Amino acid sequence: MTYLPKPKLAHPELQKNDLGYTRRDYEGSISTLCAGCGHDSISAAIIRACYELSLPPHRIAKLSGIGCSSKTPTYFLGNSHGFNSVHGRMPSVLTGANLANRELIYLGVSGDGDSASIGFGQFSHSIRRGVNMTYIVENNGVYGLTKGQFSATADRGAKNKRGVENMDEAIDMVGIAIQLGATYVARSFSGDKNQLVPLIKGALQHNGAAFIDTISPCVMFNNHEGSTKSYDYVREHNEAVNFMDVVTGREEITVDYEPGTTEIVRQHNGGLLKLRKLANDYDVTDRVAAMNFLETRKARGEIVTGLLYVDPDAEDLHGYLETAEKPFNALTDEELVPGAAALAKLNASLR
Amino acid sequence: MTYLPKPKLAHPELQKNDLGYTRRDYEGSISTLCAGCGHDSISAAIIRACYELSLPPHRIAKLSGIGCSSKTPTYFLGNSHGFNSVHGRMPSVLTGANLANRELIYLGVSGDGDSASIGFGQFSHSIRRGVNMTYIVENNGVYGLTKGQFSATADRGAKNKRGVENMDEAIDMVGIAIQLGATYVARSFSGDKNQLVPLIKGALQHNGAAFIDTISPCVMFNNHEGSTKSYDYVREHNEAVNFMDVVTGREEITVDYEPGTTEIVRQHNGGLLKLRKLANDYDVTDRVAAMNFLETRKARGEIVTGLLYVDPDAEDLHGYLETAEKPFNALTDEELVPGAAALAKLNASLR
Amino acid sequence: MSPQDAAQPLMGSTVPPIQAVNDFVVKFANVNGSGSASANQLFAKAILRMGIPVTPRNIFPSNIQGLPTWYEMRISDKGHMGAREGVDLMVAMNPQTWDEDVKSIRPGGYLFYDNTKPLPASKFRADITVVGMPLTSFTNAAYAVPRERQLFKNIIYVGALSALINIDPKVIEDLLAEQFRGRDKLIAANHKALHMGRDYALAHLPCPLGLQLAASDKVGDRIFIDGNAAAALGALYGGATVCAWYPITPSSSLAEAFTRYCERYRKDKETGKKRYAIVQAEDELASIGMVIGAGWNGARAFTATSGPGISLMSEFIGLSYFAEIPAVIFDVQRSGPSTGMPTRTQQSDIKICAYASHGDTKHPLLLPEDPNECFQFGALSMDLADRLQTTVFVVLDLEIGMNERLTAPLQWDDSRKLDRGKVMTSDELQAGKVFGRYLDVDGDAIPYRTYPGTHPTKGGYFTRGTSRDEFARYTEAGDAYQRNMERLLKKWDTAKTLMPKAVRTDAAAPTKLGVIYYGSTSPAIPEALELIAEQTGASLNQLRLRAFPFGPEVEEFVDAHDTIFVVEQNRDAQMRMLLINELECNPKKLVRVLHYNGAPITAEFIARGIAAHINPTPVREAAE
Amino acid sequence: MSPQDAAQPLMGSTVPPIQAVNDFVVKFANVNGSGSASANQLFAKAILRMGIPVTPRNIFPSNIQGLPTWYEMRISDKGHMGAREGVDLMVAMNPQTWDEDVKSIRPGGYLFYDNTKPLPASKFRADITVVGMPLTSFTNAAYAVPRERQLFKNIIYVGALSALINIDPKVIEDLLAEQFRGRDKLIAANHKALHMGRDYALAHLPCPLGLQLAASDKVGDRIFIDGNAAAALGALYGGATVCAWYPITPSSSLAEAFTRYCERYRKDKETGKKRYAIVQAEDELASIGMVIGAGWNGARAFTATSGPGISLMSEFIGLSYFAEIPAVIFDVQRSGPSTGMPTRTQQSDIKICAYASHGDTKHPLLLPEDPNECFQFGALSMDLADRLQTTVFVVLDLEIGMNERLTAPLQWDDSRKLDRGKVMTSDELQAGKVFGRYLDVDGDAIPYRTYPGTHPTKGGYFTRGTSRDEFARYTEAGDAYQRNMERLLKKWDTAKTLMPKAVRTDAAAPTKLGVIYYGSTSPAIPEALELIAEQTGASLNQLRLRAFPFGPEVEEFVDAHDTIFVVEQNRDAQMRMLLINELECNPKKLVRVLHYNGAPITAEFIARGIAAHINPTPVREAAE
Ligand SMILES: Cc1ncc(C[n+]2csc(CCOP(=O)(O)OP(=O)(O)O)c2C)c(N)n1
Ligand SMILES: Cc1ncc(C[n+]2csc(CCOP(=O)(O)OP(=O)(O)O)c2C)c(N)n1
Ligand code: SF4
Ligand code: SF4
Ligand SMILES: [Mg+2]
Ligand SMILES: [Mg+2]
Repeated sequence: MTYLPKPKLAHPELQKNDLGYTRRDYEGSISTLCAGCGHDSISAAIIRACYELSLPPHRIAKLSGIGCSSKTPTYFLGNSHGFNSVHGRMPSVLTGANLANRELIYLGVSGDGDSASIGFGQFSHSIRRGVNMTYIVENNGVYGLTKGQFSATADRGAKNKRGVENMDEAIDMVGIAIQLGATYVARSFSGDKNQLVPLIKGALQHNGAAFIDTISPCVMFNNHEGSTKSYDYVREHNEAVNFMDVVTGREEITVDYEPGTTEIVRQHNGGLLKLRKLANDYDVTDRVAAMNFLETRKARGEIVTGLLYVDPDAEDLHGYLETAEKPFNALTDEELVPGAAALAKLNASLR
Repeated sequence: MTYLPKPKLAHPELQKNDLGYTRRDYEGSISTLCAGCGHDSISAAIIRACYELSLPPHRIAKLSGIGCSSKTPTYFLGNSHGFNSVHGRMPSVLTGANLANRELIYLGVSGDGDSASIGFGQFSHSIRRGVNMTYIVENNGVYGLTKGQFSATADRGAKNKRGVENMDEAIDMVGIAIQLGATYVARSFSGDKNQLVPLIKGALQHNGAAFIDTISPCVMFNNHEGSTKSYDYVREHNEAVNFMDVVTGREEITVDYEPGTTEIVRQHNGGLLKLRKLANDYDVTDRVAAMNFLETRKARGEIVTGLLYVDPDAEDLHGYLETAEKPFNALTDEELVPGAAALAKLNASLR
Repeated sequence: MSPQDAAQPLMGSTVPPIQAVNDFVVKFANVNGSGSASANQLFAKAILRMGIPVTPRNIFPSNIQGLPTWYEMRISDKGHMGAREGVDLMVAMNPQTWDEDVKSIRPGGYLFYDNTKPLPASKFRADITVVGMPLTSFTNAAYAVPRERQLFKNIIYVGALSALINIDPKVIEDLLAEQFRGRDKLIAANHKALHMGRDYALAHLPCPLGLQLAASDKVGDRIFIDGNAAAALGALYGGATVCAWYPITPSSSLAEAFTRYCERYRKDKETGKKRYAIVQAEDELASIGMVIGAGWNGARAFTATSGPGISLMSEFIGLSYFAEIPAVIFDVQRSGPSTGMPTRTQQSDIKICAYASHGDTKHPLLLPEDPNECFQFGALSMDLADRLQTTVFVVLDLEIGMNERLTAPLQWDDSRKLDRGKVMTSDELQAGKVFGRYLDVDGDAIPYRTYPGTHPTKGGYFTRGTSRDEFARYTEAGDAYQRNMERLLKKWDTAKTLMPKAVRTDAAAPTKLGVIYYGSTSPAIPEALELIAEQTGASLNQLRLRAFPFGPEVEEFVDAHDTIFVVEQNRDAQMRMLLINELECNPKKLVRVLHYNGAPITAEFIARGIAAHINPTPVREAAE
Repeated sequence: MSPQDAAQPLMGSTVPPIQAVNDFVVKFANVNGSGSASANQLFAKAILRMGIPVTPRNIFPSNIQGLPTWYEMRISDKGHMGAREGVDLMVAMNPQTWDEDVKSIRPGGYLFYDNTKPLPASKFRADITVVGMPLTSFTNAAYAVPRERQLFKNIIYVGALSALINIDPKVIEDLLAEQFRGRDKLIAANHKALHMGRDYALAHLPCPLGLQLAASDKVGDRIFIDGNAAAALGALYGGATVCAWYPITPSSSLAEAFTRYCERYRKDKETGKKRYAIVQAEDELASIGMVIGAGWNGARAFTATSGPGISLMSEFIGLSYFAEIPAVIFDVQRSGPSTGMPTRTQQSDIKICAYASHGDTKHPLLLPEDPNECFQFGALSMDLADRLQTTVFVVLDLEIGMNERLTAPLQWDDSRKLDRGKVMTSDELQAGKVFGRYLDVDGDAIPYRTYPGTHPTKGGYFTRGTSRDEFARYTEAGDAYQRNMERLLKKWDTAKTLMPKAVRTDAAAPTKLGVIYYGSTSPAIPEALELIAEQTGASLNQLRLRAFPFGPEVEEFVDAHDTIFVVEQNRDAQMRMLLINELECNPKKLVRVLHYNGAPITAEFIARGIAAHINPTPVREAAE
């Protein structure tokens, strides 16, 4: 049962990105998830986003908890360091990793059980701290890996495969993320790659805590009638507020959009988010309004997707802590150790 | 350092409530908190609320975590069973206790460190489940017992005693409670007993998850200039949306209030909440509107207090689970054990 | 379709084919999620119905679909239920694992496979008998719908095998009829598929093989149930009303079985209301917290979990120990450390269960050997937790918990009363009985408790994880703290008198050699001792531990022997450590026999380990 | 005001008053939050400045204001630094604890108290010398502002005591001037209060008492620092850059000291930016998670916590063990189990630190005896964690961590290089060096790792808590799993060669008696051995453990002695258990001497325990 590395056939005709990497260079081992699992589509979207952004694969660190979703980092970015940690605790591990080397790009992948049930505390606190990361929850409303129990994002009244209803109030991860100060918040659907890929790209470019709730149906345990996380249900209730395009710094923006329908947001690092508005008057930079919009639509049974909130000038944890630019893991002994003389002085002050 | 039981002097002149108890019967041991600590005022408010509602003291179970706030159950309701559990885990212990005997009244007392930092997960999930309880957070923005570190409710930019600023986004417990489905949500101030006592009474009568965020200054570590949880700061920024009176079932309501200024809410168990509106058009039963109001006012720097949201027809966990009326801890062997005959049948089906 | 179509003809073996009746191992290699599980189970049940003991083991991956899974069946008229090394008949349905599957066949054994697609000769072995059947093409020819093809293919191979090793088809027919009771069309379709396979085999394959089944009477009145289900039933009979759990392999099916049995047995007949509450908590910290809250409030409560859950529960377990609150934890062990091998078995949580939490703590363990004892100990644990007012562990493992086993029928004595321990009632309080929550009034170091809400003015007390005096009043006085800690040690002595005794079985002749074992190692022991006797002539006295702390019988056994082999399924000899710690015996006489690769321990392994020590020829070391 | 105003006159003792120079115990009984702490500390420092060794201990409640607190000072020219039983001079400032305070005075001892309010004669003892001073009325007469009254009252009693036991007032003046440097008014005011108290005493009290101080030279170049601060400095010198912590007594001051020292020593001189990150996590699960994340990514990281935190970290500690990720945990132990006595000392986390987590796990421990070793081991722990790629514990306790101690000056060798363990570089990868994350290439069972982001195409690997092969590829193959577990055992053997050796001190004459101890028990041992020699004539060889796993010197020591006393501050003889488990020695020869009431162990206690065993007259048992 050793994972099979994906056969790396020489495809001389494969397109290369700005860094000279092909799509293959962003792939991982062959997935061992169920055929049709939403999570595999998200892996594909991550691969595409990283490829299109021309990120050097080895400069991305991918971290996860435990669950089918948390297994996926094995299936993309095979040259990146990965860390499949313990259940629900990816956020703290990612935070620590981020502190050790601020130069890498941190991608956290988790499940709804992993992040909303056991990991709700860590999810929440990592968001509050503004850890610079892209945090993707692959949200299927159930625990896939342990065979289909409800997770904390299952809607009240949703039915499991045996017809039993969930009675607990659902946690809306997007609502919580906005409340707790995430500075880039989106929701998407694993079945809509066109929406998802740019959202991931925007998140990867964001400086601060970027969160993407991705509804990702579990074909094995939560794709039936009565589920509110099935492909059919999500397609029916999906209401996108905007459609986004990510324009990297190099490209020029030619503003030829009709005013009022398109919004351009320039993020801290220079990346541009080009937003085609689908819902009128939705202002992605207005936190309070976004929350109210989401709650109102949720009450109507709509699943609002798209880029929901962004603070383009966000600060991140390193900014708050005022840490030096040089990665901690590269500091020399001289930079770390105050030395014998300092100690002698200190001794003197302790007498 | 054994706690001193409060001297129970015979005060024949002490007033008795409907059950024949005096205020003294609701008191506990002498407090060992700092003189002036907000938590002591909350204990006093709990004592008054229980006395005024004529609750039999021994039918209340009081539970807490660890912290100065969590110590307070020793200082009220001396005849009640109490449980000072472990840090941040009161909600689960209370949930289990509640399942074992649905007939008692469950009062959970916690701190902001206990419930918003280490216990944020348990706080959130107990709310989601609709556990029938009164959950009071004695919110001082710091860890009192460990000497003044910031807790997760400390506001971004608030300063500690040494002038160091908090950089993490604050958790607004009220906002979270409403989002997660609490069915009675209030905020109050330990310095305002007139507001607090009726809010506790309403919560004790509520059938479902009732949450009260009570700002409770720590005179030792968080009552200085620069703190946003000091007596002065809270007094200045306090904006009450309503003033409540609790009318027990026995009293008759004579509706002689001006329409539009007073609202009467009848809770499930017959208790009446009489609300004098201070903010125009604030509808305490409209969840989405309440959230929007709170967020809007928070953005303006106001601390909104009062009864913020109530669902008078709320269901509780026992309702969701469809449990029998009789407390589990009183079930007889006959009610519990299916017996030998059933087992013989079962054996037969397993061959 | 005729056998000539098969890509690979039948191949004879270069060594004499194994000849055995009612004593061999069949193993199915499948892909998980392919629906093979129920067909394989049907196969096992059919053999049982023929009166032949069979012990199946499910070996599955930590994923949901598409990875290798095996179903291994030990058939043994002698009643050997431990795992055995080597396979006699391999049903190789998974190309992914072909090589290792073929390798695992004993010389002279048999390989049954789908020869729809040709395989080069190098993929086979000369010393086995190969039986090819064009299963896929045969099934596809008969069924058009993909779903049917998948389902019936499994029944077809069951049919073929029934002919090859002589399973009574009537028995299978009956089982199918029971399974699909009321759905006659389905029954007929299944019967048809069964006979299609069977007829094909009879016509084209070398029926019967050297491996044969013959109706027997060795099953007796035993039932067939997995340990998790039996434990759940035990909890039910023990009066558990609150179950708070968090899903984790291999324990989830315990809570799920409890849910099923409660639905059946514990609803108020009149109102349909539940006399139980099952809460899927948000994590293990919450599930044990709920159990402790319920236990404090007088309900019997439990959780089921596995290693990672125990780690997370550690703080709460210490609270239960120190504040003396009843709780029951079913730990269904899997291979650690960390996430380890979540779908493999091991006995490696002994140490953490016995000593969980910081500070000075110890916890009682119950160690069932089979589903029957899972039931017994499941019920007993509830009494013990209330009696001892502490956390009691029932320590299973994946091997016992998730595999169906032949086990003695479950029994209940209707005159048995649930022992709720020392609870002071309202009447006793009213009558003026002195109540000190941590006061040892009976000399057994177990104090009385009251349920919250018992009496308006008496018996109320405050529970805390901090130090307090005999009347539950907070104190930081060192002497009060120490008195309490000493009482807890004394309570530990009381516990020794209440735990189930270890079971001793002596060899026919007196011997100074002994073997100590527990839990799922149990079925391999008798067979191992037979092998040892054969190989070395030595015989050993046996002691099966059923609980921790140990009773005096364990100390006696250790004292009475010169060399004692402690057989365990972990790396660090964890039970041996408890034996040495608690009994203060000389480590030198306790010899480790350790198996910990995640597979169930076998008689052969044990025998090798012990024999090498008794007769130190250059055999592999036990721990290797 | 004259002495006649005092409500209680001076009272002579019925037994001869104790006469002692530079060898007695003074204890202050105060109320916490009353500002007494700094006055008491001033008192201790003044004695030190006189060249007399003093060992203070803060005994404080688990609350913030209003409860009893004590400051006990052992003054010993001989250099005895362990706690001693009985008090020679009690400064009784807290009416709440009057009775127990008066009781704790040795016959012939002295009581200093505030006699502003009269107390009945029954509140005193005839066998002590009572010295009353109308402190409150005296202070109130001198100061009008309540805040000043509270502050200066403390300085006034320090002044009075300086006269009574002969502290050089100049020394106190200097200390006050240092403390309030630059605030001349405050200095003057303090000096005034000091002399007011002193003058009063000289005029009205029986100066000097039988307890006297005389300038000495026994302090030498030692420094005065608490273990937590020293450990934090050690972490700083060891190159720690990430500290993630959650407040808990008695460990908080370690993280707080690290914060202070980093501010001072670790900012980029030019930019003012921090070369460190300190995060107050939301709980212990998060703090250890962050440490592991940082360790994985190549930064040196640690957390500081106490027992409940270790319990909560158990799951993560198992991950660190199995996935081989460096981490350092400073466990400042307090009295368990559960919340226990959070402000009392104990050595009761040994078991959990050594074996934390489910499955087969073991973790290295460092066991400092004093602040100097806290510094050394704090730095060393960072090297060891990187070298061994696992969690290394530095196990302190409240006694060492939160009390200032005289200790050898901290030293650093500037030629020392931080040992970052086996890290494969980009160049090595580029040069084609084989990289297998879990491959034992050097025979010491320690594999190489790479930092994330090292090389574009080589050296990337996936870290997980599940089983995998030598190249970090996921596998559920039992043999790969077992190979890895065996390598971890072998790595444990490597660890034995890297840990600090135990320190052996032999008695003058050969003896078959030995004593083993560790950590904060250390200062009481020499004195205990003196007492034993006096009482029984016996002498013992000593072994001070400094680490787990044990090196061969520990085994040798155990082998070389017939009876070995294992002195510990816990109930269950936790270190003794590790000795037996790891060394496989016969438990019978290891005799428990256990102290666990939360107070620091005393030489008298140890001597009683050992003497009773050597010479079994009916003395109280050690464990009592
Ligand atoms: C501490 C702990 N508890 C329980 C488990 C068992 N477990 C593994 S995955 C999982 C749930 C995963 O659900 P989710 O995060 O939604 O991922 P999905 O499989 O649905 O993608 C659980 C409970 C575990 N591995 N560790
Ligand atoms: C597991 C654990 N970690 C840490 C502590 C230490 N601790 C005790 S109280 C407390 C914080 C309490 O803060 P809060 O809940 O806000 O209560 P307050 O004292 O402010 O009322 C902490 C961290 C503990 N007791 N247990
Ligand atoms: S069980 Fe569900 S979540 Fe897991 S791999 Fe299968 S479809 Fe995906
Ligand atoms: S420290 Fe703060 S919270 Fe604690 S008792 Fe004192 S004032 Fe109250
Ligand atoms: Mg999920
Ligand atoms: Mg607080």
